[in-house]
Amino acid sequence: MYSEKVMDHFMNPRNMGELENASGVGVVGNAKCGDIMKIYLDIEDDIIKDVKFKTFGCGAAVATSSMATELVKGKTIQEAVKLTNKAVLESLDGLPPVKVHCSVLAEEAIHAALWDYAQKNGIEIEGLKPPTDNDDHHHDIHDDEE
Amino acid sequence: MYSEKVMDHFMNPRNMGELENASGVGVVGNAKCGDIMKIYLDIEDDIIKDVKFKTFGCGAAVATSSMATELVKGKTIQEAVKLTNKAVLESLDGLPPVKVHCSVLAEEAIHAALWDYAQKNGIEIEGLKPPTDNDDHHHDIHDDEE
Amino acid sequence: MHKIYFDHAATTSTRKEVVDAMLPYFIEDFGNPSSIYEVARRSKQAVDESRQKIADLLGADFSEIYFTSGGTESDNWAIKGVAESYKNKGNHIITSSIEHHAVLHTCQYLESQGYEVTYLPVDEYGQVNPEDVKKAIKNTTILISIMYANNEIGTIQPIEEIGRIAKERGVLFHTDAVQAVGHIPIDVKKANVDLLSLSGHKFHGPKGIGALYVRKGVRIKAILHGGAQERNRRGGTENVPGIVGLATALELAIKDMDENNKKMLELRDYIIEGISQKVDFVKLNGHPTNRLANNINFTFDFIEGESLLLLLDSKGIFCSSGSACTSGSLDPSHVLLAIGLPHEKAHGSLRVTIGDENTKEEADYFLEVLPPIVQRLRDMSPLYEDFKKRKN
Amino acid sequence: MHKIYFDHAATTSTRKEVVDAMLPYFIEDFGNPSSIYEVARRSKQAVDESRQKIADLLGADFSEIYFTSGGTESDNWAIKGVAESYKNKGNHIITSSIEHHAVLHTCQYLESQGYEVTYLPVDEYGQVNPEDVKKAIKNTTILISIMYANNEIGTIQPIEEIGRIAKERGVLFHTDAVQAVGHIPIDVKKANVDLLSLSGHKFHGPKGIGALYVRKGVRIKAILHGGAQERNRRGGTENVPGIVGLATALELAIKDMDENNKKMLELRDYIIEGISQKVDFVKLNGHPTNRLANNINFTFDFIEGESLLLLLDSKGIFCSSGSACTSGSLDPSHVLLAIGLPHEKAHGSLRVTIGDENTKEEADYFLEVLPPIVQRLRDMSPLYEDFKKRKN
Ligand SMILES: Cc1ncc(COP(=O)(O)O)c(C=O)c1O
Ligand SMILES: Cc1ncc(COP(=O)(O)O)c(C=O)c1O
Repeated sequence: MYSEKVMDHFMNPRNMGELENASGVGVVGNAKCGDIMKIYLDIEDDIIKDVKFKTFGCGAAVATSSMATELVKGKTIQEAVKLTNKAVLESLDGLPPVKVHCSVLAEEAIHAALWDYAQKNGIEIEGLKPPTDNDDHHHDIHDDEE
Repeated sequence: MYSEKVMDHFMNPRNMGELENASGVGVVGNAKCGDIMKIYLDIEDDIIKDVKFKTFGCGAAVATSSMATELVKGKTIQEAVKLTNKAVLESLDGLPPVKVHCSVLAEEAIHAALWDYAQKNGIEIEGLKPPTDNDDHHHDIHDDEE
Repeated sequence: MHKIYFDHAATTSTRKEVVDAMLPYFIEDFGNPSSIYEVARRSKQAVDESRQKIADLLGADFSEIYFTSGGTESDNWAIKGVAESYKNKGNHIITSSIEHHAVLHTCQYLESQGYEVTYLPVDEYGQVNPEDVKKAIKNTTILISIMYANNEIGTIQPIEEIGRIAKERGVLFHTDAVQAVGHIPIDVKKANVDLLSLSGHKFHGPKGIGALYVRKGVRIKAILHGGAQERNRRGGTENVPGIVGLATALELAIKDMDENNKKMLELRDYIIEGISQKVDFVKLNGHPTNRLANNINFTFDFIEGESLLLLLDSKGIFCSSGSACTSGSLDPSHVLLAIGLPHEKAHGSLRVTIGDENTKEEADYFLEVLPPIVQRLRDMSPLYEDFKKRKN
Repeated sequence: MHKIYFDHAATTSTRKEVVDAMLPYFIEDFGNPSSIYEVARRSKQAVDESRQKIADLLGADFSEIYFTSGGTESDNWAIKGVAESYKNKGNHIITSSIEHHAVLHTCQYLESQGYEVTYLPVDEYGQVNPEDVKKAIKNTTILISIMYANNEIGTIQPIEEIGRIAKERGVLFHTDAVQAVGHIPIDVKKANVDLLSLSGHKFHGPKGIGALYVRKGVRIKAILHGGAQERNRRGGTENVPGIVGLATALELAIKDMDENNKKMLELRDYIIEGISQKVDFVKLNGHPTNRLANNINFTFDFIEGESLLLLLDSKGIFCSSGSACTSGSLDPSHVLLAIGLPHEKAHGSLRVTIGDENTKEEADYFLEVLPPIVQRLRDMSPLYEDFKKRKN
C-alpha cells in the first residue's frame, strides 16, 4: 500500500517531538477526521533552525509530517512558505489516492506554524494565508465514484 | 437424474412398435411441447392381449410409455381404465418433478386408446372419460416458484 | 469405455495450470485484500496483477475491469446498473431475441420496472442486422445489449458495426461476450463496446468468477451493495483464488488461441460434414462460417433431444440439446425458435461444442455411433411413422 | 520472525481438508450441474449433497438453502428480494445501526427507491433492545434485519427473542449470520428466523461462496436473473468446487465448534485481561460476555488505529481497526460510533479476532509488544501531550 519511503518515515519519523519555547506552533486537522498534526518551529534570522512535529493519525499522516519537517528544516521562511503538498508527495514517492489529503494537511501544518510565528512577531510573511478551520480538503479528494 | 428403473425402461423399452389392425389407438401430447405418445391396443374378450407404443419425447416419456404398456398388458379393460399416473410413477421408482407430467401423459395415452376402442365398437366403458385436447397438465405441475 | 466431452459451451474443466495458480491463495496467502498487513498485501497484489492482466488482454485499462461472480452477475450488473444510472435520460433498451437468459430475464425484469425493451429479430443464421439496430434507436434509448457469440448455435454477431452505430448515436453498448472471450480475439476499443461480460469457466477457468469491463466515463450503479471493494462499486470480500484463476485462464486461452482455433475449426467442419453425410433429415443450425470454432448444432427431424443425449451418454459422449425437457421449461430453446425452427424441430436439436483436447478419433467414434442412435429413436417415433406413411 | 494472524473476522485461511474436497471438481468432475450426462451428474450430486449437508447443519430443509457468491450477495438478496416481493403489503424495514455495510448500504439503496427504513440504536455494548424492535413495528413493516453477531465488536444479539416478536407480529425476520455461522450453534427454527445469510470464508471455507436460508413459504424475488439454477431463483452456473468447499468447511467448523470455542474463549479472555492490565487508558468495546469467542476489541486513547496496525504488522502481528483510514472513508467505524464512542476514540480502536490455531505463546508475544507500541504512538500524539499538560 505505502511506498518504501513512506514506510521509512513512518517507522523512523524524523524530527518527532516538541520544542519548548517554539517561535511558532501550528495545529491542523481534528480528531474527528482522524488526523491532527502539530508543528513546532524554531526560527532565527528568517531561518528555520529547528522543527519538530507531533501527529495523531495514520501511517501517511506520520510520514507526511516527518517529510514536511525535513523539507523545511534549515530553509528560509520564504522557502518554507513555498512548500506544497505536491513536494511532500513526490519526496515520499507518492501516496494512495485516499491518503493524499495527509500531504495537504502537512503543508497546512507548516503554514499554520509560520502564521503563528508571524502573528506572535507582528510581521507579515509574503504569500502566506491564514489557516482555515474547515476540513474541506478531505472532501475534495476522495475517490468516490458514484 | 433418473432412477435405475427409468433408465432401464428407456434403454430397453418394452412393447415398442406398432400393431397393425389394432383394436384401439390413442395419441396424446403434441410436438410443440416435446412429447407425443401413441398407444396401440389389441383387445379380445375385454382383455388387453397385446399393446405397443411409439413415443417422441424425453427419457421419461419413453420410460413411462414403456411402463404403462407393461402395466396394462394382459389386464382387463376395467383394470386398464384404473391405471393412474401414480401407479406408473411408483413402478418407475419416481421421476424428477419436472418430468411428472410424462406419467400423466402415459395414463392419458392408455385411456385415449381405450376410448378409441370403445368408439369403434360403439360401447361405453365405465369410468372412462373422453380424451381432452389441451395440455393443461403441463402447466399445473411445473415447479415454478416465482 | 469412451468418455468424450463435447459440451464445452456449457462449461470447461479448469486447466491444471489454473488450479496450480489458485492454490497458494487458499491456504498460504489467504488474507483479505482490503486489509493492510503483510499476508493481505500479497492477496491485494494478486488481485491487482490479475486485474492488470485481464485489462491488458482485452485492451482495457486497469480501472475498467471489475470482478463479479460470473457471466450472469456481469450481465445483470451491466444492464441494470446502466439502466438505473441513465434513467433520467431515457428508459429504452435494445437487445436481441437470442440472448442468454441472463440478459433476457434481466430485460424482462426491467420491463416490469417501467423500462421499454426492443427484442430485435435475427435472420435464419441467428445474426442481428445492424440496420435493425439503427432503426430501433429512439431518443429514449439508453443501452444496446447484443451478445458477441451465441451459446447455442455459435453465431458471431457484427459487434464492431453495431458498436459503431451505438457510438454515432451516443447510446451505450454492452456485449455479453461470455462465449467469445478466450475464443475470439477481442479488443474492447476496436469492438466499440462500452461494457463487456465474461465468465471464467467458459475458457478453462474456474466457475463462480467473472468480470465486467466498464469503459471509463460510463456511469453504473452498484447492484451488490456493501463494502468498498471494486472501487466502491461491488461489495463483497474478493474471491482471490478465483480472480487469480480467471486471469491465468484468460492468459493461457489467448496465448493458445490461434493454434487451438485452427485445430478446432478443422474438427468442427469434419463433424459437420460427417453428420450431413451420414444422417438424413438433418439441418445445421447457426451461421455456416461466421460461427465459433467450437460449435456444431444440428436438428434431427422426428426425434427429441433429451433422448438423443441419454443414448449418446450411454456411449460415453457428453453433449447438449435445445430441448425443453433438459431445461425444465415447456418451450424448447428460444434461440432455435428465433431462427425460425418450428417447435418439434427445435425439440430435436443436438449441440456439440468441442474443445482443444478433442481428437479426430473421438469425432470418428461419435460419427460412428450417432447414426444408429438417431435411427433407433426414429424407429420409436410416431412422427417418423407418420412421415413414412405420408411418403408411401 | 513471528507471523500471528489475529484477523479471523476479516477472513480465514481455507482448511486443507476443504481444499482437498474441492479439488476433484475443478479438473475431473467439472461438469455443469444443469447437464444430464455422466460427468455432470457427479457435479449435480455434489451440489445436492452439499445443500443437504448445510440444511442439516442449520436445521433447515434441502429446498430452503440457496447458494450465492458470498455474504454480501446473500444480504442484498434477502433484503431486496423480500422488499420487492412484499411491497404490496408495505414499505417499512427495520434494521440496526451496527449492521455490516452489505445490509446498511442495501437499506440505504432501498430508501432511495421509496422504502422507509428504521435504524435501531444499540446500547453501549452494541445490543439491540427487543423492546425497541417491538415498538418500531408498524402496519407497513415487511422485514426486520438484525445481524446475529457483530463483525467488529463481536456482540451477539438476542436473535431468538427478536424472532419471536417478528413471528408474533407477522413480520419476516432476516439475520446476517456471517460472523455467527460456524462459530455459534445455530438452528434456524429455534432462532425463529425466516432468512439467514452466511459466507464461507469466515469459517475456513473458500471466498466467493455463501448461502441464503429462505424458509419455505417466504416469497423472494430474484436479484440475479438468468438460468433456471437454484430452483429458478438465482441464475448462474453453480460454483461447484466452492459449494463443496462451503459444505465441507461448515461441517468441520460445527464438528470442532465446542472444542475450538472453549480454547478460544480462554485465549480471548487472557488477551482481554492482559491488555487491560498492561495498558493505561483503554476500554473494551462490545459486550463483556455476550460476545463471539474470537473477538477482542479495544480502544486505545490518544492514538490512531492504522498506525497501530502498521507497527503491529512490523512485528508480524496481523489485526484490524475501526479507523477510517483503513476504509478509505472519512468517518471511523459506524459501529463504534453507534455504541457511543466519540470520533477520536473510535479512530483508535484495535480489533483482534483469534482463531483455533492461535496459541497462548502468540498471545504472550502480542501482550509483550503491544504496550511499547502504544506508548510510542502516544509519545508521538499531540492529543496525549495535551492530556498530560492538562493533568499537570
Ligand atoms: C457481518 C458481515 N456481513 C456480511 C459480510 C460480507 O460477506 P462477504 O465479504 O463474504 O460478501 C461480512 C464480511 O465481510 C460480515 O462480517
Ligand atoms: C452467452 C452466455 N451468457 C451468460 C452466461 C452465464 O454465465 P455464468 O453461468 O457464468 O453465470 C452463459 C453461460 O452460462 C452464456 O453462455
